Order: sequence, then C-alpha cells, then structure tokens
Amino acid sequence: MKKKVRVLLFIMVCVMCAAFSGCGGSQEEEIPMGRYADREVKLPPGTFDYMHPCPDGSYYLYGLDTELTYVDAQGGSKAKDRGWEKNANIHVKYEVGVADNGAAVFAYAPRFWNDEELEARWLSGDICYLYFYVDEKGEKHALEPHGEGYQKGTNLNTFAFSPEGELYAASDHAVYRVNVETGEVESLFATEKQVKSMVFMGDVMLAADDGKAYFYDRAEGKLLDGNGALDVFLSSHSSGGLVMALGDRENEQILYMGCRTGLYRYIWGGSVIEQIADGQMTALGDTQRSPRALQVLDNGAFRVMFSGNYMVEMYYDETLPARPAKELTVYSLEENGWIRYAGQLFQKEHPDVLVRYETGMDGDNAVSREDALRNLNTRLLAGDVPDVIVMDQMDIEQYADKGVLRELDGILQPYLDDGILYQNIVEGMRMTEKNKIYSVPMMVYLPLWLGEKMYLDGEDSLEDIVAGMEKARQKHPEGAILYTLYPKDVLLQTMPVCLPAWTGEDGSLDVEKLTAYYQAVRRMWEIDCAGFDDAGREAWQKNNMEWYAPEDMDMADIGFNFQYAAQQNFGETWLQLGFLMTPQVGMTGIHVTKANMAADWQEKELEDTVTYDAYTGQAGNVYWARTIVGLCEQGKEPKLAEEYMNLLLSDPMMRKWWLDKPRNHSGLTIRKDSLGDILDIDNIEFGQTMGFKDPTGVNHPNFWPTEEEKQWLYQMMEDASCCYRPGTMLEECAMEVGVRVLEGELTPEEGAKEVERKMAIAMEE
Amino acid sequence: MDSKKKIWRGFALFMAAMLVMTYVSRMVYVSRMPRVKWSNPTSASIRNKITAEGTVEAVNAQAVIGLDGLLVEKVCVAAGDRMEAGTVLYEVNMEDMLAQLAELSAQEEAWQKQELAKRREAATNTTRAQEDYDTNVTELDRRIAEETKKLEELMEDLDTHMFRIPEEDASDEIWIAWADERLRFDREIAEKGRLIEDIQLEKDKILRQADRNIEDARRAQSAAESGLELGASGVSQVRERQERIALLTELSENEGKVSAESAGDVLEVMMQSGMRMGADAVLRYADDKGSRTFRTVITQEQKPLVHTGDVVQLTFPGSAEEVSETIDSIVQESGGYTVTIRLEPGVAQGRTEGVMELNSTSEIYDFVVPAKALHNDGGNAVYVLEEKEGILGTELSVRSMTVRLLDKNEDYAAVADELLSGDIKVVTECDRELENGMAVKLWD
Amino acid sequence: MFLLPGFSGVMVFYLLPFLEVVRRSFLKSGNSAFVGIENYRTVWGNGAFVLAVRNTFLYMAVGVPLLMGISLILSLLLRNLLLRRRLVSAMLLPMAVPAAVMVLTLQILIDRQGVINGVLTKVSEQMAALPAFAAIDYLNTEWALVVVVCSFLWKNTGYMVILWLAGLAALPKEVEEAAQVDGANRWQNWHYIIRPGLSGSFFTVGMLSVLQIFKSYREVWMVAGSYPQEHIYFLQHLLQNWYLKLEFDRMAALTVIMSLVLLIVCLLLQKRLE
Amino acid sequence: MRSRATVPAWVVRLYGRWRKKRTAWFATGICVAVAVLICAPLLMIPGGSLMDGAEMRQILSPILGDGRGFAAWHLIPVYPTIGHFYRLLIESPAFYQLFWNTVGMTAAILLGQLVVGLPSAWAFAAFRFRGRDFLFGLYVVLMLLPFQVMLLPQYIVLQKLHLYNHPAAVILPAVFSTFPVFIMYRGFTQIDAEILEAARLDGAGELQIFFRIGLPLGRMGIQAAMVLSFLEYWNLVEQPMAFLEEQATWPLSLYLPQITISQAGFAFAVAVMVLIPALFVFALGQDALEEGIAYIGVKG
Repeated sequence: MKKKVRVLLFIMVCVMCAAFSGCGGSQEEEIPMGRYADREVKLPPGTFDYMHPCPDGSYYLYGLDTELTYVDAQGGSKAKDRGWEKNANIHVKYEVGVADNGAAVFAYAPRFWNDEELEARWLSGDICYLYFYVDEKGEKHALEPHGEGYQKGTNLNTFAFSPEGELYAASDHAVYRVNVETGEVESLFATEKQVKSMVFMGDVMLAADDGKAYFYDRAEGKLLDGNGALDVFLSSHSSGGLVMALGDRENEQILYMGCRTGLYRYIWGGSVIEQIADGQMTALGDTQRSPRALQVLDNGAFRVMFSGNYMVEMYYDETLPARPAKELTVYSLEENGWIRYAGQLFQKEHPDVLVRYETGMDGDNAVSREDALRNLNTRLLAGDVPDVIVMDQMDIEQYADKGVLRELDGILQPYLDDGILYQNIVEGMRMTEKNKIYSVPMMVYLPLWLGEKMYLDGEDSLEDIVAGMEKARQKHPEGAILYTLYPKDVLLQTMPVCLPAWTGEDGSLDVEKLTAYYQAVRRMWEIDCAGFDDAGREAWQKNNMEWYAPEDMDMADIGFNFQYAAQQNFGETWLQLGFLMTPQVGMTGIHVTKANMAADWQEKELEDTVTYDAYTGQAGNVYWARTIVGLCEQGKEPKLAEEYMNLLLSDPMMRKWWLDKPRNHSGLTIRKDSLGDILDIDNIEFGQTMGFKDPTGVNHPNFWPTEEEKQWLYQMMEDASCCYRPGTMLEECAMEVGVRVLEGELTPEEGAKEVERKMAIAMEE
Repeated sequence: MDSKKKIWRGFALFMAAMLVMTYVSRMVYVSRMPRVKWSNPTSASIRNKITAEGTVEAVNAQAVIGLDGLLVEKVCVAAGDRMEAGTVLYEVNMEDMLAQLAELSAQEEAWQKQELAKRREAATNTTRAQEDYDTNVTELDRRIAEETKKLEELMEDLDTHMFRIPEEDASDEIWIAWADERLRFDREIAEKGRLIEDIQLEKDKILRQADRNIEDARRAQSAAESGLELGASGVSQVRERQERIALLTELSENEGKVSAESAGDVLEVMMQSGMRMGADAVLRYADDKGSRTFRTVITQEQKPLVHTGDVVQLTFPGSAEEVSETIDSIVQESGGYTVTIRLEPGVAQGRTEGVMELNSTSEIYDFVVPAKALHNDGGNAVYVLEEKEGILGTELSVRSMTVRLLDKNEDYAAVADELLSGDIKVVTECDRELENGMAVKLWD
Repeated sequence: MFLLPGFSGVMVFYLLPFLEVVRRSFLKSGNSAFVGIENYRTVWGNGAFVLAVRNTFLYMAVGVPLLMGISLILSLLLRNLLLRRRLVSAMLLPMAVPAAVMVLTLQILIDRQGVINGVLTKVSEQMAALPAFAAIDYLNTEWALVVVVCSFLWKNTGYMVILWLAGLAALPKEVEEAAQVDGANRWQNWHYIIRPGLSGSFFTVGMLSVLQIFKSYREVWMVAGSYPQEHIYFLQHLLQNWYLKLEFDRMAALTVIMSLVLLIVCLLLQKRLE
Repeated sequence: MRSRATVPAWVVRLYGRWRKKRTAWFATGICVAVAVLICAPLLMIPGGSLMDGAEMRQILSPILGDGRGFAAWHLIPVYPTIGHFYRLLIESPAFYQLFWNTVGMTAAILLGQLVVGLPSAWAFAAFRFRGRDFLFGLYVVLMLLPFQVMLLPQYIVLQKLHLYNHPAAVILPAVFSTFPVFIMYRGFTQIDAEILEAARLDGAGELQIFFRIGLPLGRMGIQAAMVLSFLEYWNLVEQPMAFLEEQATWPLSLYLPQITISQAGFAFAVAVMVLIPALFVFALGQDALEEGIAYIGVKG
C-alpha cells in the first residue's frame, strides 16, 4: 500500500512537472507567414480622389477639382483636358464616370446660380445636377437626361461605362442606360438603395448597393437571380466605402472587393466570399480614408485608390507574418481620457499594432488603489510587463529603483535642446539618486491664490497667508475666510505647496518644517472657525453639502479647483487658495469673479482691489504633476513605446489637453507652443461655447486671458521647478494626522512626531 | 421536519424570486436605456443659407451749403427724410434777406453808373483816334494817288519821247538833245518814285501811330467796359454781388424757400431756425446718383460660411427689388464680423435697411453628420456608439467624442477630428438625454 | 490513491507556487540575480520586521487562546441545546457580512467620535459616580490592538464553535452518558472524557485560529490603512507593503521563514496532540 | 447511592430533571446572550439599509470630519426608505449578474472540494504512510500561507495554464485548497481505527469502507468544512480581484464600491441581500449535509 502510494506520487510529480513545462512551451505558437502588404504609389501632381482602371493596367486619375490624367501601364502620365476645372468655382463637381478610352461624363451641382432660367428650373425641381459629356477627343456637350422612366430632377450619382462604351448610371432607386449623345435615359431596373458600383462581366452587369447585388443581363434586358452571399456581404461591409473589380485569374472570373475590413474575393457564380487580406494590416483599414477604386493587376497585385490623393499597390509578401505579433500595452491606475485618446490615435497610425489600454481601478467596485497596485506588481514580477505606465498616484522612485522604468533622457533630450518643453518642469522629475529622468508629466497645475490685495501683499508663504487671513478676519468678522468646510479642506489646499519641502536630500523627514506647517494650518483653521458659531458652521456646511461631498470627491476635484471655487464662492469667502487647472478657463475664473462681484454684489470697489498670484507655501515654485508617463524597461515593444511617447509629446496631442478628465481639469501642457496655442486658440475652433452663465442666468461671453496675463502665466511655467505628486505615503500620513491636529486632538508638535514615527516604519521596510 | 421543509421552500422561493427579479431588473434597466439611432458620417457638402439684416449707407454724402449770412426762418426736413428735386429744404427770413438785397442792389447801381461814365469817355477817345487815322490816311492816299498820277504822266511822256527817237543819221545835237531829254525824264521818274516812297513811308508811320492811338483808345474802352481796372478781387466781388443779387432775387421770388436740387436721402441737418448760416454745409444728403454700401454683422458661427467674393442676394423691405452683389470685405469687430457690400450706383435708392441672403454649397467634407448629433461637451462633440465591457457583459454604450466643427447648417454639420472615420457609429437620434458612458440600446 | 487527485491539484496550485517563492527568495527582485541568503539577512535585520513579528506574536498570543477558550466554552454549553443550530447560525453571521460593510460598521462604532465613545460618554455623564470619560481614539492609541482582537473574536467565535461542535459530536456519547450515570461531575467529565477526545480538535482549532488571524488582515488594513498604529502593524502589513514596493525577494524570504516556523510548530503540535 | 435510597425515586428524577433543566436554561441563557452580543452590531445593517442619505449623513457627521460630538445610530430609521432596495433590486441588473456568479462559483467550489478534498482527508486519516505527517504538515502550512505571497506564483501558474481571467482561475485553486482537507481530516480521525481494521478484516474494499464507514462517521467534520468553506468563498474578495479581469465574471463581493457615507445605505442593502442566502445555508446546510451523507452511507 505504502509503496504503491509512493510510486503513484512519484508519477504524479513527474506528470505535473511535464505538464507544467509543456504548458509553458505551448504558449509560443507558430505564426504562419505570408500576407498582403502595401506600398504607396506615387501619383502625378494634382489632387486626385478617383481612379478609373483600364483592363491593360493603365488607369485614369481624376479629382473633383483636378483634370483627368492618364497614367499608362509603365507609369507615365499625361493630363487630358476635359475642361472641367473651369467651372469649379461656381459649380461643384459631384460625380464623374470615365470610360476606358478617356471619354467622361460628369455631374455638377451649382454653387451659385447665374442663369435665371436654370435657377427657376432648379427651384421647381426640374433639374438638380447638370450633366456633361466629354468624348475621347475632348469635345464637350451638356447632357440633359430625359426619357421614359426617368423622373425629372432625379440625381444620377454613379456612372459606369461598359467595355463597349455604353454609359450606365444609377440614381438612388434605379439603374439606367444613358445615351451619351442625346441624353435619353432608359430605366433598366429598380434598386432599394443607391447603387455604388457597377462592373461588367460579358453581358452581365453587376450593380451593387449597400445591401444587395443586382445581376442584369444586358443582352436579354432582364434582371437575373440575386446572390444571397453577396447580399449579406454587402450589407455588412459597405460602411466606409466598398470597391469592386473583376479579375481573370486561373481561368476563373473573380470578383474582388475591397473595404475597410479587408480585401475579399468571390468566384463568379459561387457562393463563397473569402478574405484574402485583412484590412487592419493594410491601408484598407485606414479609417481616415475610404477606398474609391480597385484595379486588378496581372502580376497578382492590386491597386487601390483612396480618397485624399492616395493610392497603394497591394502585393503578396511571403516574408511577413500573417498576423501582427505586436501589441502595445498602456497601463494607468485610473481611467484617463487623454491617454485613451492617444492610444486610439496611435492605433490609427499603426494599424498593425494592437493598442491595449488597461486601467487598474475603474471606479465603482471594491478594488482599491492598493489592490490595483498589487495586481500591477504581480504582472510586473511575472514578466507580463506593460509598455507604458501612467505613473499618477504611484511611487515613481520605487519603480525606477527596481528597474521597472526606463530612463527617458534620450527621448526627451531633443525636446529639451529645441526648447519645446518646459525644461524646468521636466528637470523637476529627475531622480536625485541616479540623476536620470524616468517619467515625465504631460500636464501640470499651478498654485494660485485670489483675494484682496490688502490681505496678501507681495509675500505669500504659509505664514503670510496666515497673516493675510487674520487681516481678512478683522475686516469680515463673520463667516468663512477660506473655502473650507472640514479640517481636511485646509490641508488639501495647503499641503501640495508644502509637502515637497518636508523631505531632505536623503529622504529624511524635516520635523521642524512639518511642525511649522501644522502650526500654520491649525491657526488657519482656527481663524476660519472663529467666524461661525456651531449652528452657523453647520448651516454653512449644509448649504455646501449639496454639491460638495468630501468623501465622494476625487482629490483633484474640489477645493483645489481654483476656477470653480473662485467662481462659486468668492464673496462668501475672502481668500481663495487653489490650483490653476486649465489654461484659459482658469484665468477666466478671475475675470468672472470680478465680473460677478461687480454685477451681483455691488461691490464695485472690490473689482480693482482683488488680485491673484502664485503662492509659495513652504516649498515655492511648486507644480503639481499630472498624467505622468513612464516607459517600462522590460516592455515588449520598446520602439513602439518610444513612438507612443513622442505622440504624447506632440503638439496635436497636447492641444487635446481637455480630454484628460471628463471635467476640464486637465492642466497646463508642458509643451510651450501648445500652451501658447491653447491660450490663443480661436473660439470657433474650440466650440464657441465656453462662456458661462452667472447666477442670475445671464450669459457672459468667454473672457480670454489678456497678453499680460499670458506672460504672467508663461513666467510661472518657466519658474515651476518643484514637483508635487499626490498619493505619496508621506502625504497620506500627514493628511491623516493633520486632521487630528486640526481637530485639536494632537498638538502640532505631537502631530509631527506621530508622522515621524509612522514614516520611520516605512523607512525601515 | 416540517419547519425544515418550510425553510427549504423559503430558500427555493428566495432563489426563484431572485431569478425573477434578475429578469425584472434587466427589463427595467433596458426600458430605461436611452434608445438611439445611429449612422456613419458621410462624405458630403453642406448647403447653407444665411440671412442677415443690415443697413444701407451712402458711400459719400452730398452737402447742401448754407446761404452765407442768411437767417434760417424754418427748417423743413429732418435727417432720414426723403427728398426729391424741388423739395423745400428750408426757408430763410424774407425781411432780412430783402434788406440785404436792397443794399446790394444800391451798391450795384452806383457801381453801374460809375462804370457807364468811364465807358463813354473811352468810346469817345476811340472814335477820335479813328477819325484822326481816317483823315491822315485819306490825305496821304490822295497825295500818293496824285504823285502816282504824275509819275504815270511822266512815264507816258517818256514813252512818247522814246517814239521820237531821231534817225540814225540825225545829228549829234539832235541825238544829244534827245538823250538829254531822255535823261531828264529818267531823273524825274526816279524823283517821283522816291517821293511816292516817302509818302508811303510817312503814311505807314502815320497809320502805325493812328493804329496805336486806336488801340489805346479801344483798350481803354474795353477796360472800361469790362472793369479790368478793378483787379481780380474786384471782379469777383462784383460777380459775387451780382450772383448773390440774382440768388436773393430768385429766393425772394420763391418766397424764401430753398429747395433740393436733386433727389436723395437727407442724412443730417446742421441748422436750426433762427441761425445765421455760414458758408458751411447745413445739410448732408445721399444723392440718388451716388453709390451705397450694404453693411451687416454676422455671427462667429456664420463666419466660416461667408467669404469675400461670395455672391449674395439682397432684398430691401418694402420693395420688390432684389439684387445680386459680391461681398467686398469682412472685418472682425467686437461682437462679430462686419460684412460690407458695395452696391452699384442707383441700387437701393432710398433704402436704409436690407436683408442679405447667401446660398452656398460648401466643399465636400469627409465627415458630415446630422446636426442633431452634435452636442456640447465643453466644445462640440458627438456621441459615438461603442461596445463596452461591463458587469453585464458587452453592452452598447455611448462615448462623447470631441470634434471640430467645420461647417454647419440646420440639418447637417461637417466635423473633423483625427479619430473620425467612416466606420464610426454616430448617434443621430435618442429619446432622452445622453451622458458619456451611458449604456444604450438601438432603436428598432 | 484517495490522496492523488487532491494532491495533484495542491501540487499545481499550491506546492509549485510555493517552491517558486522559495526559489525567488534567493534571487534579487528585478534582475533575478542569485544573491544567496542576502534576502534573509535583510529581513532579519529589518526594524519593521522585528516590530511586525512582535505585534503578530502578541496578537496571536492574545487572540488565539481567547478565541479557543471562549468558543470551547460556548460549544460545550451549546452542544446539547435545542436552540443549538439557531444560535450557531447567529454566531456565524458576522462571517457572512461582506468585508466592506463590516469595516464600515466597525468605523461607525469605534471612531473617536463613534457610537461606542458616544455611549460611554453619555453613561459617564449620567452616572456621577463614574469617573469622567475621555473619548478614546481606539485606532490611534494602544487600544488599537484591543480593537483588533475584539473584532477578531467577534467575527470568528461562531466559526470556531462549529469546529468544536464537530469535534464534540464525534465523541462517543455512550462513554459520557456512562460516566454521568457513574456520577462523574462536570469537571471530571471534561478532564477525563472530553478533553482527551478533543485533543485532535485542539490542533485543528488552534491552526485555524492562526489562519483566521492571518485572514483578519484585510479588515485591519481596510480600517487602518497600510501604516496603522504601531501596535497593529503586523507581518502582513510588512508583506503587503513590500509587495507594493516590488520587494518580492524580501517577501519571499520572509515567507520561507514564516512557513518554516509554522511547519515546525505544526509538526510539534501534531506530535504532541495526537 | 445507597444513602439516598430513602429518597423516593421520583424525587430523584424530578431533582435530576430540574438540575438538568437549570443547566440547560443557564447554558441557553449564556449562549443566547453571546449570540445577541455577536449579532448586535449586525443589527445596524437592516436599519442602515432602510435609512435615507440625509439622515445617515446627519447622524454620522462627526465621523465625516466634523470635530464635534459623537456619531449616533438609529436602529430604526427616523425617515425609513426602501430606496436603496429599490435601487438594488429593481434598478441594478448588475447585482443579479454578480449574484448568480457568486452562487455558481460557490457551488462549484463546494462541490469540487467535496469531490477532491474528501478522499484526500480520508487518505490522511485512514492510512499511515511514510511522510504522512510531514505531508500533512505541509498541507497545513500551505493553508496558512498568506495570499499576498501566493499571488505572484499562482498568477504565473494560471497564466501558463491559460486560466487567467476565467472563472476557473478562482474555482480551481479553491477546489484544491488544503483547508477543507484539514477540517474533514479532523472529522475522520475521530473514527476508531479498530472499526476500520475490523472492516478490512471483513474483506470490505477501501472504497466500501470510505463510503460506508468514513462518510457517515465523519459527517460532522464534512458539515463543518462545508459551512466554513461556504463562508469563506461566499465573500471571496482577493482572488477574483487578482485573477479575474472581466467584470462580468466577478462575484458579488466586488460589487460594493469603495464605501463612502453616501453609499452606505446602499451598501447595507447589499449586505442584507448577501446575508439572506447565508442564513438559508446555515439553516439548511447542517441538516442537509447530515441527511445527504447518511444517504450516501447507506447506499454505498
């Protein structure tokens, strides 16, 4: 018995070990090789949107404002004058059809009517587009469609010439044959939607709309049976454009179809549609462009014309892996719209890379920050490393120390050399120990106070703010001075500008400074409380509770938000401490405050005395880093990660600064030109909606910062050199103890000691 | 045992209830979901119609110059009035005017008299000079004729003498006598010729003198007649006075009423009754013959649709007139953009207000969505339909996507953004307010 | 044969991972260099480690016996009662409450301005005889450990009662009845019959109490955070914080030390009790 | 005994009954008291679940950071509302999704533990093989290891097995947990070794012994293991949090957001709904198991 068990045990262990290692091996699957790749075809000068393929491999190019150009099979090009540019200023050319021999038909829509008779007819619905036919020699005549089965004013939107030179056209409900000389129109068959493409296969014409394929026998003049497979395909692949072309491969007539999802083939008469190239991996998947024409080449390649003067040749490359092996993973602790947007943009630019954006905590569930970090660390330790990490609320030093983060000096240097980024801010992120930069904030907040000049003149250290509050208290004996409901609020408003001063070079805690801080904030809280009796304070809290629920608020939301607080409360409170969180709206806050005061409270004299400036607290020149991005040392795609970083630092991305959060609290961009652009931005582009409504319901237009204010802001950005990052352990500790200090449970000295003691444990670890 | 059964039953019931509630809550959840319709952005152009009310202004105003020194009795028009040729603009004080007229007339009369005397004297002088001239010339002409006659007689005598030529064989005396005779004749003829020449010279001299005299007299006379001796200022004074007299006379005939000379619109009146006018403008008006401009202010939203050079239709209230003009300039001013259109002369006569209408078809935009799809999210944004992983599995949800608005009319809006593509499902219609991230269902 | 299916699973999901931990305890976190017993030395010389061990030991020394004693007494009392099942269910209830809600409840009760302090203050005000009561900040003073132990008892008593009852139920009833008939008093009954019969259960309950002590960490953490008052800074705070700082090497070393200690204790106890 | 012979037998009986009864009352009293003490804080839950936000905020404002006074609690809300239940039961389909997830997960785990753990426990209890003590010690140590430590290696294993982000990532490790083995083992050890020997001598197969002797006699241990396992896994938090990424597969325990006062009422309502099945399980589990195991015993 015993022996048996032992033997069995042994076998088990062996089996398990084998299974274990086997599992490891099976993960790396073989990726089959060979797929279609594409290369751009250089086009002759001009802006072309369309292409007409000819059977011999040559093709015609044309644009809505650009003349017909013939490109022969060898690539030589020749413009053909069809006289359609000339009308471009008064008419908009909408549709063009080109025949293999260069004859063309086109439809104009009038931009302005110059001809009264035509205008009258247009108004009456008699005509809509104007049509012209140009024969192969360039002789042009107007074409007025008429005939039985053609209702006047129906737009002909799609044109196609049969190999014999007959013109077919389609409206949104029928397909016609058009006599190019007389304009006589013969209705062939009705369709459900606008037919978008027509191809000819012997006597049979295939016309396809967004949901159905019609087969029409031109010789017999009757509609043939449809094809269910094609119908299904069309209805699900037409969005974004679908192009068709017939090819003759291996003695089979094959219909090729290109659309966003890829290139497909359908053997004429069959019922199977097969994908031969994946849209994601070729230019077809580019969502910015839509395919306009497809040409089947004899060598097995394809030409695809796209909107926007872009043509590619798709060819089969046996050396490429069949599906992308690349994946870029971006991780952030909390959802960040800006980063998400960047990922989407990156995905568009790199269709063959899968961008995964992962967030550690997404709000409404029991996953706490520590849990999320633990999960992240698990991944990091297990070697399942994301490429990019958004380091907000994370301990950057720790991750840099452990070799998780990659140093960014190399990537950032060009930006710094060219003076594109605020060097002082980037340098503020330098890790003293290793003298390297491991992460860079994309946005920053700047501290700001707002109040009457008499309270704060010139100096604005912590002590000065206390003194200022005392002065304010003398003038306003009742009510609040700061916008604070609870002790925590005082701490929230002051800690960011003091916290960086508490740790010495060696990481030790400066207890004296902390004590001084506690003394100061305690005094502030006392001054603030002196304006209320118990009932008054309760009422004040209650009044503000409706929109202010501290335990629900994100750290970065309220109390700090200078603009919001200033707009809402100034006049009820007399000194506002907060952070400038958006370029112009923040500045607007000040204007608005002034305007409000002038209008609502009849405090006209205040308007001139109220002023604002940065406040230094204990640290001075503090900036609050946000959207701090780091790259992982062991990321699988270091090159892509670098590109991603460059994308983040690019001007177009920076200008989208407001995407950072659902509310516009995303900060001032660290790219100088973007910041300037944002401040100068034209209202129109931004959406014309950035004014505000004052409490009486009157709409005010937006106030944009004046030149002086802009300069002041730039200067502040230039000066900011001391980085504050929320979410450190010291902050948590100091906050928790600080509340107890303010509640009078501990003296400032005891509080500082308590923090020191807690920190000692952390340091020991 | 019984109680246990009960508990079992209770448990089963509870689970059943939970199951039922699972469906109920799903149904409630789904029934509360906004229903949406979507469409892909299409490539299209946007047809726009912009109407803006504006004002018509004259390009350069004409002025009515006041009658210097006259008292305004009554002003008959006000700014904004229409005036035709002949419309009475104002009346002057007749009494004052007549007094002025009388004074001027007296001055003129005196001056006339003085002038007449001068002229008469000059005329006498001229006549006398002419007479002198005439007498001298007659006398000399007579003498010339006399001497010429004598000369001709001598010439005849010479001819006769030449016939009496002696024979060849005549004696020398005869020959000498004849020759002497002939010499005498020659001498006399030459003498006579010299005499005539002298007289001729004298006549020329006298004539020149006489001419000079006549000329002088004539000059004096014409000067007297034209009053040249008054000098330039004197002349203009006289002219002015005469004109003024004419004017005042005419005015008095019109009973002091001053009327407009041409049709136009009164722009400004710068006089009051009782005022003594200077030589400045007392009234400005836009002449119908001058051109006008149409000016209107468009909003920022309309701005991208209006370009200089665009052709617009202008109509004017209360008139059937409709004109096509091109926009000349667009200038950003406080509160909007001022569009200026210079009108052809004669257009919009007598109009102060007008309506501009602009129909335009834009270029073809890549992404056009129904205007209803736009909403405001601190900027223009559209909701796009996405699949979202959540507790309930994969759901359709909407995400707000900020876009740039390129163009817009009542029904459609052209938008742009790096992330837009033809594949994106843009929510076009929903039956309740959407919020970012909201789960939705499709409209049947 | 009976063991095999279970053991294979244990192998895959527990033993192999554990071996991985052992392996990693000799490697440096980050670059996986072999550093020998460096990590152990670091752990051993760590001030926080000493503090955590002391606290954890104290917690166990107070918590485990108390829990075992209370639950044993309760189960002895309960075992013949008609209401047994109801009462056991009631005692088990705290276990079934979601941790988040339980933490919230605890917070409401033991905050410095919480319900308990409120009630005590009121009582002391009402009864002049009692000395004036100053509100205690339970979580930030030495009381913290008391709070932790109390909540541990509160939550786990029912759990242990179940185990005791299972043990008790397995005692042959006849022996006890016979003894009772023989007039054995309660003490004798306990000393000679029940206690020897439960020696195995002692082991089980003891081990599970230790287990529950380890498990109670999450609640402690939720109430007091990563760096709580220094009396309730346990080994798991240390583990967790190291984990968050990516110090997996030290963590692994600490784990190995811990499991060695546990294994020895466990084997000794097992020998002794069975 | 004899000295008491004079006392009539019925007196003795009566006294005995009285004494017994007194003991019973006494014991009941203590137990009820303890049970009430234990349940008292839980009484806050139903109260809280019916309390509206304003009231909650008002009575708890001292805790929220207002430096004065003490928090109070109303066992019976002054302004009761069923709003939270309405929101939970009618308006939150997500709750049900997770509820059934939890039910399924817990059921699977318990079943798996029975199938896997029972034989293991039996093996440890019924057979003596070399290394048994050590192996068992190892089991205990593995049981005691904190989850934080096992997180990383388990994650690696699950990923290699392609189980990450699949419910099995939580279920399988739980099924193979050594914890139920440990408890059930205790149940089995209390079976007299002689009985087994006797059975073996009678020629009973090992399986027969397991089913006919082991199961019925060890049922209290099994029962305890199941109830405790249920408790353990009904509120499982950390494993799903670490191993399940897809929210649709989460258990109910992750449903509650980070609790804030404004969410408290809702959280209490959830707690009530979580407690109800637990109550049923407590009430039924004990008997059901007893019966079920007895049934197996008879059949086997």
